[in-house]
Amino acid sequence: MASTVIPANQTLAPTPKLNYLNNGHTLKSWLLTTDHKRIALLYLISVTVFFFLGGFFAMLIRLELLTPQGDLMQADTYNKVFTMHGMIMVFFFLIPVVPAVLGNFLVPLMIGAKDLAFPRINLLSWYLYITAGTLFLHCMLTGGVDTGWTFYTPYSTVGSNTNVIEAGLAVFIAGFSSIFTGLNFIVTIHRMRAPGLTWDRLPLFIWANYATSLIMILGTPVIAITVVLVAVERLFHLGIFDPRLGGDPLLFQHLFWFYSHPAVYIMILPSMGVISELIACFARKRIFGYKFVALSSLAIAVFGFLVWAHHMFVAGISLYAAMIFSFLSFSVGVPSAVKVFNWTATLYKSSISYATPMLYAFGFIGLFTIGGLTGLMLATIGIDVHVTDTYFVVAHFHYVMVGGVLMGYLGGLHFWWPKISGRMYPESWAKLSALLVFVGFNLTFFPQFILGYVGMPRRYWQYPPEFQVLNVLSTAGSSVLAVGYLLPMIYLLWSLKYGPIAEANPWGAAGLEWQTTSPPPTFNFDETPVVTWEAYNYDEIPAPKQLEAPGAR
Amino acid sequence: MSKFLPLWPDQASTMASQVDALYIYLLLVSGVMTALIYIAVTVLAIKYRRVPGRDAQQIEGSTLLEITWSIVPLFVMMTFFIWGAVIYFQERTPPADATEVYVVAKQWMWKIEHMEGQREINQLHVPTGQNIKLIMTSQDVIHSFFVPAFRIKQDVLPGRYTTLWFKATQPGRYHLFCAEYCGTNHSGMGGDIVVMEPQDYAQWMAGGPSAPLQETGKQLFTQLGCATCHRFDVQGRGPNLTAVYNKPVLLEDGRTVIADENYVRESILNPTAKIVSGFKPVMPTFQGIVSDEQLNALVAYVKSLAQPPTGTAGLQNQPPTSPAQPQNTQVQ
Amino acid sequence: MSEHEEHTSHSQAFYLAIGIGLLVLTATTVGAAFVNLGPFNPIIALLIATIKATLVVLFFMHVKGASEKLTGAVVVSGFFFLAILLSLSLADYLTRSWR
Amino acid sequence: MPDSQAIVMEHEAHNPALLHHFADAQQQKNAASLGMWLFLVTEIMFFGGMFCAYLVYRLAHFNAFAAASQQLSIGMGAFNTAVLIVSSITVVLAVKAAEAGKRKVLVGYLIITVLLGMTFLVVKGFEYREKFEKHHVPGSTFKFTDTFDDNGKQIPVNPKEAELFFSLYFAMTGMHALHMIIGCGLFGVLTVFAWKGHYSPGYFTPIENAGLYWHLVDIIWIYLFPLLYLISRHS
Ligand code: HEA
Ligand code: HEA
Ligand code: HEC
Ligand code: CUA
Ligand SMILES: [Cu+2]
Repeated sequence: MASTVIPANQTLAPTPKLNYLNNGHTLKSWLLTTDHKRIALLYLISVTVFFFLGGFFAMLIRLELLTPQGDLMQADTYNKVFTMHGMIMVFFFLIPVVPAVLGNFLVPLMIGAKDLAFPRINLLSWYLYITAGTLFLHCMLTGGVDTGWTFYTPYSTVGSNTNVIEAGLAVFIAGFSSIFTGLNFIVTIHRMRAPGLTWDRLPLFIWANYATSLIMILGTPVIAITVVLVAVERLFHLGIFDPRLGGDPLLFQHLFWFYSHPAVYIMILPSMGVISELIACFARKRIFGYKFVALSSLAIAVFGFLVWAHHMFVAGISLYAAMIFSFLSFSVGVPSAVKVFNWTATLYKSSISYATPMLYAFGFIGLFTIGGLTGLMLATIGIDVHVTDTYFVVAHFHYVMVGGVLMGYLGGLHFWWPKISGRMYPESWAKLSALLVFVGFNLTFFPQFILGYVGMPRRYWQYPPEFQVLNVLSTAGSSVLAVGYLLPMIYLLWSLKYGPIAEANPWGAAGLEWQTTSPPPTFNFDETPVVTWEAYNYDEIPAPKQLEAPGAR
Repeated sequence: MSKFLPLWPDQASTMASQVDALYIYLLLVSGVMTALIYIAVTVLAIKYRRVPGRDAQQIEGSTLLEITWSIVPLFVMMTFFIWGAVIYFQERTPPADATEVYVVAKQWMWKIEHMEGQREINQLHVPTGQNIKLIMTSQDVIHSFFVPAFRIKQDVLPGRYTTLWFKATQPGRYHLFCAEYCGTNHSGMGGDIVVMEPQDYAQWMAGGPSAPLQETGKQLFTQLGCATCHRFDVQGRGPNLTAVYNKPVLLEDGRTVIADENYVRESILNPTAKIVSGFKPVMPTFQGIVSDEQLNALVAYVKSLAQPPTGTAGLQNQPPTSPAQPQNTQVQ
Repeated sequence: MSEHEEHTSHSQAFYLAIGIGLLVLTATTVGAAFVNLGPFNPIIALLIATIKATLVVLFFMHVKGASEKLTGAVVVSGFFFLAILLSLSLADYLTRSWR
Repeated sequence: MPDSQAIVMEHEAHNPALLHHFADAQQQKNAASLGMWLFLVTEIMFFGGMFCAYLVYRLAHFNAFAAASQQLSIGMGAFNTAVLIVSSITVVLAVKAAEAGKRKVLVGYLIITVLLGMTFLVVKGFEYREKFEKHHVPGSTFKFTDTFDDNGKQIPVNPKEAELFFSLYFAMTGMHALHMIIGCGLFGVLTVFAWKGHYSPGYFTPIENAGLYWHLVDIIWIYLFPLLYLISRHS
């Protein structure tokens, strides 16, 4: 750190330089911290490690699929690779990424609180996450799992001879980490808001995290018990899903998707919250239809629980159930559409700067729209019968998860980087990487839509030769994508030491988090703020002098 | 279809063109929506880029607009839903006159048995212009029968039958894939669907030696001792099985079920699950005694009892007089 | 932040009365199980269980009267989403044959 | 955390439990209580998954479930239900005692609660032993020949489906018993703390919240009992 080192015994001295980063330098002061901001950083580091690990597996997948024959690795290895890729990306990266990193850092700051309601539980959730992650790594190194991230029975209970129990346990523990985060957020948002910060003045990021937390609390326990039942079935032969006992393998799928469909909204909602903040700031406007955007988050969270069996249209559920679930699936589309339209409308008569976070926001809108609309195609049963379990689905969910969630996360990370680190990142490198990600992404995943419709099934280690050209395109795109992801990793680290010092509010943004210093002090605010204004009062805040961030080069 | 860079799958069944039509509609609507949003964002982003001296204008929102852009997409989506549901309903409702083929999936192969007794592995020969109904089950984990050129797919589950039907239109050789992940050789669990002109098909069929499936079933029926209880002359200990298939059966506990394939299968494997009214639960279970193939033969035999014997060498089943039943048994 | 309720608790006699009520209901449900009521047997059993659970939630867990509305909302939403899980799963199982 | 400790001390010296990031004790109490209720919701959903499985299979395999259910000991089940209800009464009285600041009464009720909880577990243990003896534990040793109901009428049963019932029985009661064990441990610790005088009429949130947990575990049993033990006892 560039700031002067302050001895630990003087930490209460009210020097303006004192912030959460230099308040204690020992390893212990990090590993036993209850400061939500430090915990957010612990998450940031661990989640990034898992992202690159998951990305590494993605590259292995893409390399294997470069040729139609399975020549790079064995079939069993490939099966493990995509399973690891899916599980890591979903359970250890995408579900925690925005809530546990940005949410953890920002929720108390944005509502003017000193910390989350239960700081020790917050630390506990990180330890649970790390325990789960370590367990998963151990499982990976001692043979791995090959069930696909969906753990479908009876393959997971009787078919697979890999380490399913350990992977299930890891998911179980990671689930509790997620439950505790959600619980903490809900209580914090209910109980710890600064005076004057009424519900209709809350930043949309808070609304989004609130809705997310509801899903975490209501959905996660169901998958927890489900993986326990799978483990118990493998271990003690309690046959809950065993068809030989008259058990129904589809029951597993019902229970699994009861969580895992809402879980996709655990991923996307916080990212949508980020996008609302970014657009408001870089268009210097209150979000068009604030109330509708806020409530649509809740609507998505609730409707999200009604649609799970759209993953099971050809699984053997009843004809009528399939129709009901198809119908209900469209209900989620409406609040999602409301968000997209309101973001677009916010741009009208605004004053837009093309700073990196805003580029990511544009990217998000574009890619999420495609991902969402293809989601509607999948919800249309007549189409889903043909494209389910093909690369069409793979393309759909990468568009929403990578094109949507990851774009939102990267945008948010850049936006709040000055607040988190106290430094500015190099703007032109950031723009370059945003561009690379966008181009690489489309090149990787757009061909997969075509591939899916012409019939290439997913989870295939070898494929008929006529699919090769499209696969080659996809692999080529993924290497561009990899560069796009490696760049931020490098320049953000670089900026920690060499980046220009950030002001308290480099973007001229609204929101309580910008009213404290960058980086904030341990208890966030020297005085508890009293809020007398509406959210996004950009008319009252002067725009920054430069069009882009200071120190941009 | 270009073999180098296929952009569209072959259309080889009656369903294919229907699904494609819906798909094109969805592509159009989505394309228009995407274009609208992209153009709006681009135009606004350029028009309202930040220039010194021009500030953003604060606009609160508009309830009217919000309602419009909730309702309009909802209506559009409902067209997706209805069209999709109509197609799906057809896909899941096999026509009554369909020729039946039994499919048993196991890691990692497809075993196929025609009614005429022909057996194939990883290949299915079918004639054009004929409705084919597949009655499928799995010996181990879940698999999925997927023929892209026909736009059909159905998971194949252990412990029960699922069905699938199609009517091929174009002679040719098409991919058969297993689309549900099922372990090591999932991606190798495929084969070919060979669609032939009816006359070629008849020739192919004639080349096979085996006895018709229901004949095998009939033999099993005596071998396994079914015939001791299920008699056709006098009332035995079990119900007379003539004309059971596809008819409602009154159960001991007051429910009525339609005796479809799954019911017959269950009656053999798990006789106590549904007791026919007026009978004692004395039938032993045949679980573990009959293989999936034998089971299929027995089911085919019981079904054949409900239909008058047909003349055309068993190539087609006569359409039963009752209207087509939806594939699922209805528990009233 | 909500007003706090100073008198969360009721009298000892009240709690005992509720407790005895619960025990009586338990006896009733066991008794009812031995009477043939046809399809009403499970309904009665679940009804009694629900009454018992409601008594516990309202009086032992102090949701009635003393607490703020939010607590009630949390409880209701818990059961609401459970109901979604059960009912939509049954939407599948009740409309298909069992094997 | 030297800093946080210091602030805690300075803020409200007489209530050591008040954490620095709360404005006052009331806010802290409200937060803790809301947190507990949310946790209870997760418990409902956790057991909900198994209730869903139970519901589906009971509809599908009614006869087997009825026959298997009749092998459970209704006496032990009912006794345990009563034990849990009495323990819920002692819990609520313990909370009342804590609110009134009666330390000894509080400790007394807590001890009775733990004892009742252990009684429940011991009875459960006997039930499990009986299952082992009768080969009603799912797995390779499972046998089910008891197809006659209490009145000697034969219920036709596929033993496999009875095995499914017992799988659910063990999963559900086992998970419930695990919660009871945790509850007993929790109340044991609280007893020690209460004895040491940690709680006052101004601060007894842990007692209150542990009480909520105990009641919820009780409610789950209130449903498990009729669902598992009381199927088709008549006829
Ligand atoms: C972040 C994650 C995320 C998100 C947000 C979504 C969003 C949606 N998903 Fe997706 N989905 C996944 C992740 C996600 N999904 C994953 C991981 C899988 C595969 C799992 C596996 O099998 O491994 C999957 C699979 C999947 C399937 C099953 C496919 C199959 O296996 O057969 C279906 C089917 O209905 C579906 C539907 C939808 C729908 C309707 C939405 C909706 O929420 C989308 C709503 C958004 C919009 C609709 C766009 C914006 C709206 C407009 C621009 C308005 C204009 C519209 C009109 C006028 C019509 N998804
Ligand atoms: C958050 C979720 C997420 C993310 C970010 C990604 C990211 C990517 N995914 Fe993944 N994917 C899933 C979630 C995700 N995926 C899921 C849930 C499945 C289903 C699994 C299943 O079927 O069970 C899946 C399946 C899946 C498949 C289908 C496999 C199959 O069905 O056979 C493919 C194929 O192309 C793929 C590709 C990619 C690519 C190219 C990326 C790229 O975006 C990744 C880019 C990132 C990098 C490339 C990292 C950069 C760094 C390096 C390259 C350096 C390496 C470093 C070290 C070793 C230290 N994914
Ligand atoms: C010990 C006597 C016995 C034997 C052997 C027996 N069954 Fe049965 N079967 C019965 C009885 C009794 C019923 C009616 C009660 C019931 O549903 O279980 C029945 C019912 C059936 C039904 C349902 C009939 C309906 O009207 O719904 C079918 C199908 C059937 N059996 C097929 C078979 C086949 C195939 C075999 C041989 C593999 C067989 N049974 C062997 C006694 C027998
Ligand atoms: Cu069989 Cu995949
Ligand atoms: Cu979904």
